[in-house]
Amino acid sequence: MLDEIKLLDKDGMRLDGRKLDQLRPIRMEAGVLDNADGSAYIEWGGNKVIAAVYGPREAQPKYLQDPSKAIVQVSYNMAAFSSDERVRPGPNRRATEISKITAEALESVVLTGNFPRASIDVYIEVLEADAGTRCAGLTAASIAIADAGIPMKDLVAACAVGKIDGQLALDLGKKEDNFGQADMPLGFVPGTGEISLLQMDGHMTIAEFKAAMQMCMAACKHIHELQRDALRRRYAVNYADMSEPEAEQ
Amino acid sequence: MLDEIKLLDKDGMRLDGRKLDQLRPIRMEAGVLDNADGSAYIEWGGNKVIAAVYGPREAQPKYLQDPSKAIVQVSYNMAAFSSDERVRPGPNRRATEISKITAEALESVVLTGNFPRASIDVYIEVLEADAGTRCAGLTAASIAIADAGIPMKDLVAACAVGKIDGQLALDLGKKEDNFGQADMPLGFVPGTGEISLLQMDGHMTIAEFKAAMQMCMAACKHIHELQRDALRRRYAVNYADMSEPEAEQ
Amino acid sequence: MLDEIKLLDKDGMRLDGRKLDQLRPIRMEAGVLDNADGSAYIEWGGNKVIAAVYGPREAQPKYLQDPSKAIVQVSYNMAAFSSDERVRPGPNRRATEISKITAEALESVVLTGNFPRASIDVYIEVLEADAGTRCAGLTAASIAIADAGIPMKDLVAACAVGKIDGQLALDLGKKEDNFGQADMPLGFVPGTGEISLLQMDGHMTIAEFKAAMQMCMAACKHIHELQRDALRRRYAVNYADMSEPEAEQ
Amino acid sequence: MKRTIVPEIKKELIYKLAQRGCREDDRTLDEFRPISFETDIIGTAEGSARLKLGKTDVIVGVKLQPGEPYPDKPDQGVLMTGCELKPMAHPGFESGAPSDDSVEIARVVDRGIRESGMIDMQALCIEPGKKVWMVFLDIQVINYDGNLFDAATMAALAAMNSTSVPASRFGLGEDFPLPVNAWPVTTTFVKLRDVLLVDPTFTEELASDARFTVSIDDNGHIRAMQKGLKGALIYDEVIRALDIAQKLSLELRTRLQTGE
Amino acid sequence: MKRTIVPEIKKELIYKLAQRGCREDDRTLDEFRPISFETDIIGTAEGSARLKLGKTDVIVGVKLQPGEPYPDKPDQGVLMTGCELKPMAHPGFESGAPSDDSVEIARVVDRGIRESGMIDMQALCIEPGKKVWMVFLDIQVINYDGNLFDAATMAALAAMNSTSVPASRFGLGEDFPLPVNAWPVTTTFVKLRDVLLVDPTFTEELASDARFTVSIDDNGHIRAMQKGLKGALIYDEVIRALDIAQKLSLELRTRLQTGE
Amino acid sequence: MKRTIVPEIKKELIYKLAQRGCREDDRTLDEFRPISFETDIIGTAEGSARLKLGKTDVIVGVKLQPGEPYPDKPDQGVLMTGCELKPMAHPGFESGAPSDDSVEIARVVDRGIRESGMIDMQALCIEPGKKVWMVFLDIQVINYDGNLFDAATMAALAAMNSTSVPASRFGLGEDFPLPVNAWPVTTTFVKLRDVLLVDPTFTEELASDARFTVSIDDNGHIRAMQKGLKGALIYDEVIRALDIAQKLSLELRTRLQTGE
Repeated sequence: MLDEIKLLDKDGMRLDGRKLDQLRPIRMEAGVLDNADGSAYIEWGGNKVIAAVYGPREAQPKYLQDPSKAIVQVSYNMAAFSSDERVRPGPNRRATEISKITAEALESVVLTGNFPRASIDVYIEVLEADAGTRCAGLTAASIAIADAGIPMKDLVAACAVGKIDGQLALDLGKKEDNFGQADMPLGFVPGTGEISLLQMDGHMTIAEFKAAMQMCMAACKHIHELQRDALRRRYAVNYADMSEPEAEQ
Repeated sequence: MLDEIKLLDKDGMRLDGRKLDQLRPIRMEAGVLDNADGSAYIEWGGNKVIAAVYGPREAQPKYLQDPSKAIVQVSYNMAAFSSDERVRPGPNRRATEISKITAEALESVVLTGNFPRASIDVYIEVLEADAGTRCAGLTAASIAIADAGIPMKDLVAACAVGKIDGQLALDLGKKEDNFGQADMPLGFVPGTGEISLLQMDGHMTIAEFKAAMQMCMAACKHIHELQRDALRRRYAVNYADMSEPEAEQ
Repeated sequence: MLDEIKLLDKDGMRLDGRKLDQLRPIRMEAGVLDNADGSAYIEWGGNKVIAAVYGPREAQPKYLQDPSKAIVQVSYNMAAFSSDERVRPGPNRRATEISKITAEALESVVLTGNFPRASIDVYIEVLEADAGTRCAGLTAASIAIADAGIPMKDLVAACAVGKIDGQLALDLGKKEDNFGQADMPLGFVPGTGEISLLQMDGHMTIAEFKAAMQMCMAACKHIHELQRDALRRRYAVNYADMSEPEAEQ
Repeated sequence: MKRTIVPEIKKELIYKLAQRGCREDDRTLDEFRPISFETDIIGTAEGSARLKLGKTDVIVGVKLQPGEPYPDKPDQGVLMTGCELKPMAHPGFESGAPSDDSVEIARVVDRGIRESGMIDMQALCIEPGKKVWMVFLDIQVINYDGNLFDAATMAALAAMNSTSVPASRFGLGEDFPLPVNAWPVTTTFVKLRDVLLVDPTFTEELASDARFTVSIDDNGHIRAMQKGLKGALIYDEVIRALDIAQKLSLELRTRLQTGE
Repeated sequence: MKRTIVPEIKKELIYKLAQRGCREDDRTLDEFRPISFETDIIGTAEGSARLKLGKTDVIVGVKLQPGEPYPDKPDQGVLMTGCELKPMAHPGFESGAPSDDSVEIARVVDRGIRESGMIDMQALCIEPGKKVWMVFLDIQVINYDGNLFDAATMAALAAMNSTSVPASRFGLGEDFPLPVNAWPVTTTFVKLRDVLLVDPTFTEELASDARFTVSIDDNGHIRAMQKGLKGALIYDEVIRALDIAQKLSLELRTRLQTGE
Repeated sequence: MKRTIVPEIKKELIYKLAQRGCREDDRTLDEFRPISFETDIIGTAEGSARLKLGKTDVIVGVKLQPGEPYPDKPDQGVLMTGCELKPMAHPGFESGAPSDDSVEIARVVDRGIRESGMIDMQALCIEPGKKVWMVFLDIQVINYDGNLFDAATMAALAAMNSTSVPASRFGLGEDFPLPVNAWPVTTTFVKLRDVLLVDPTFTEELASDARFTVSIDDNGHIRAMQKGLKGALIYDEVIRALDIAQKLSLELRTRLQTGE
């Protein structure tokens, strides 16, 4: 990672005018697709991600079935047009890894024991990518699972923290990710204090790591609020939908 | 499509000396392969196509089985040496589409209800290609299914009509296809008046379309005669084969 | 094959100082892997090959099962770093052929009738290649099957004989293989006199072939001795392991 | 897609309704579902659109980059159309390689665009025989409720029309709008026994015997056709469909062009 | 291919016949089935042949185009041999990627041609280290009744011998015949317990323990060998087979060269 | 890999032992299994190592060849890390395309090396923007008994450190040692309910809820982390793990560097 590009101005402000501990604008919506059992859409800075959930349904092929609980399968995919360079359709190693760790992160909160032999299938489609898609995807998938009515201990909220020009900074943008010194995506479960996803690459001292975690866990708590809001709005809308006809009677 | 190349001479004759409503020479033969349940070979202008049918046999894998009727599966393939440029072995999008529409065209005439859970597997191999292979393939496949003794409402006969130098022309050759203004393959069932395959690309007015259809349906009736001749010859030969030894007794 | 490079000096000695009927140094070891049911490692000139055997175990998928006997499945693979040019991972036509003929060679000695519906799975990994890997692989696989305790008529020993500068020569090295006039790998079963693998390419008269076979069968007998030694050492070591604690009691 | 069974009684119901000129969602036989679309929704794409046709929901993105022309068309840009029917969009869609359904859709949409001369391909030549613009049109279905042919075509038109050729990014002069010459609109019919319906829902597709798609250009001429499914059509039905398509295409084109 | 079961009683019958020097189709043990072939049957190929060996029916097409040589053979053309055992040819053949059977056939045919120096590969060099002729030899089996090794090799020889190098099409001078120097003919045996048969039918192959193919050149020398199947041979059997192959190859070569 | 079932009673046993600070193989919770390794074992590789961590047995080979740099890093060599979990190594591993387990291992090993600046990638530039050294690091697991992350990383370090850049073979001057600047060592933990263990065996992995890998550089700083498996960690556990990893990494690095 190169340090030659200045990512902070003399007042410590970032390229896009954010403070070090400030998130990019985030907008979430639950229940955006008709066929899926649950779904969510998230816009997070320049990221646009949609998540759909089908299930619990019988796991196929049968050898995948676990007689004691449901499995969670995630397919993370970048749309062909989601990046400056066109993305060739089909799986690649990056997507395979993200799908795997996202599934593991979700499996830690879903009450899989309720659904033996079932599969909960999560599809994450990145429509536009601008650094942080795995966190956006996990955050949206979490909402989509709740939207599908699948019982969970709590929602997973995800966010990354990184290091730019030697300073810890929340929620890196694309340039910050390319030219910064570290990036650390975190999946956090505020209700239980659990870390369900954690990766890091770059360079951090232990002290920096501790500070980064505090910054990131606080941000996840905020994101968690946004997730709950999205579900509340979804529920409220449905409630309105249902009640109006009744009012007319 | 470019119009710069003249495809009609001043007398309205085509590059290969044909009139506008004239077919290329066609030769068909039924029962050309030993192992297949039915087979046919067709030479049509520069096209050489062989079709083989296996079935009705149990559809495999089982999830393909339809409890109410047989399925028809078609695999259309161009041999590596069938074109000026060597064709790379393996499926491609063009072959996938032709296989699909050919299967659908055949399924409209085969009495699939007679064979629940079965599959009728049709293999079309283009040995030499010279425009019009999908029509040649469908025409041959139709004979091969009949040769296999599989009951059908009627044979499908196929032919294309196109537009060259602004005129409707039957059964385009390779240059006419490349430099003409439209191509429209038709699969027609003379016995029922049904259209079982229809595609078009290029440019036609509605009036032209009507005229094109008349020209092409008439040609299909002729091709249908050739198909029946091929089956009659096949049957006659077998009959002769069987009867001669008897005569010797 | 080019003859321009001299492969024999004026005293009839080969590039690496060997005589025409001399093998490269060979070292074999049985039981080198912990998980596999049987395994063997062989160094043969510059070749380093490891073989592992799992089975007899239920053949999967089920349609592979033979109700009358076990099947032998071989997967021969060159490691990415086993050659001067990096080898791209994944199957290729050469590996497919070698896997097939090696499986057939082994199947001729294994008492497959003892294990209906089972599979004996052999994995041959070439870690370093220097001409003759298929013979090294078959020789090692043979030991590994014996190490797995699977009953065999006898061990298959394998070796190649070739022709360099017009002379028959045993066990060609890489340069000899590239610039010689023939190469003939042989899989031989000394106990029964059976030939279980035989290939040849290049040029040999019938008389040369006969001489080549004699030379090669003699070498295989020697290799067979080395195989038995490797198994004896393996057995002895285990025996020592077991007996020593007893001695202490 | 996976075999989906529609009970015979449901098929019968849809047919009985159609015989009387009615449909489950109260449309007439010749009526499209509500259409809404937005363009320029994907910042990383040179052009994009999201289009809803009833509950069918399609996103199309257009990417351009310089590349080599085909040897037989050295002075023309290259159009590559892809379609993915991902399991997100419908429980019947499966993961993995493109299905033959998705191949057919991509190829029919592609033909409609290509054969109508919608895009001025010669204006996409950078250096004859060496370098031309490659246009990647990718169709992403996010919710499927029938009639992808028309939904994908309309979304593709809207996306193409919003596309800017990124010349400056590649040091090839100033950006310019993708040269759109024509608006080839498709209309898709399904046939239930002897009745034709336009713009079928998923359930109507399952209940139908044959499908017929026609692409009509700005002059009311035919640019592409595709018959599908296991049943057959008769000549009169095709003529009737062309007639209806000519009328509907006018209306659809206007809506796409005016964005309403 | 899919496992095909031959009843033990059938195997026993074939063996019993063979012990007495007889076969189901009345051939002797050392006799090939009738061979017929035609060349120049595919207009789009630079060379082609269709050959029938009994009911085994094989088409071989040869295509040539300029390409890059292998780095270690900068002055030689490149031969690429492919074989497809398509489900058309036999109910046991499956769709999809080439099976290991088809790989083995392609490689054995290729070795026979390559190792015999049949084609003068140096005459296929256009510009050393840069451009040579790539020869694509594609074997298409359309009906399978055993002994593809020999049928495919003979069809390949006939096709190669009818091949014209399409130099003028690529602006590389005048077309010229593919330089054929030698006629390496293979003979394939199967072993049933202690009996050897040449040119096995499909049923004989299924009943057999081992297979042995040898390629013999114009001088009666060995150019390639391949042992196959799960049984073994003994030395004397190989010697006997070589002896028979030497005789038969003379006859087969003459038939191929004279076209009779 | 295939689903492997560990009986609940076995899991319970491992946990009960761990609660008391014990393990089945008599290690403490913070103790690695015996490590042994050899380098320069593969003559055809530019660098190689075989490393045993208990019964886990890994071979790493390094190949170099000139190639094109990435456009966004025109003056840097390229590192490509592959990992194959072949059925040879464990009955649960399957043939075919790399599993998601093997992809994760390759990517985590790659990140540890890449992010630590272990290799001086700029020293692997031959001609900026045109030609750089491509480093292919291939991990071959031959026996699997848990903790491939650490075993593969250590084997990779040993192999890289023994690597000679084959410049002379490609006419690019004299060979030189691969420039190794740092030794990023990973330590992997698994969590069983509330207990952390380092360097898990296969059985311990199966009994565990979560996995955590951290790469520590020569200065005791974090270079990469990866949480895995279906359970979660809490903050205090991560801090505790980092603490232990800092200590263990010192020891592991010394053993790798001194070869003891």
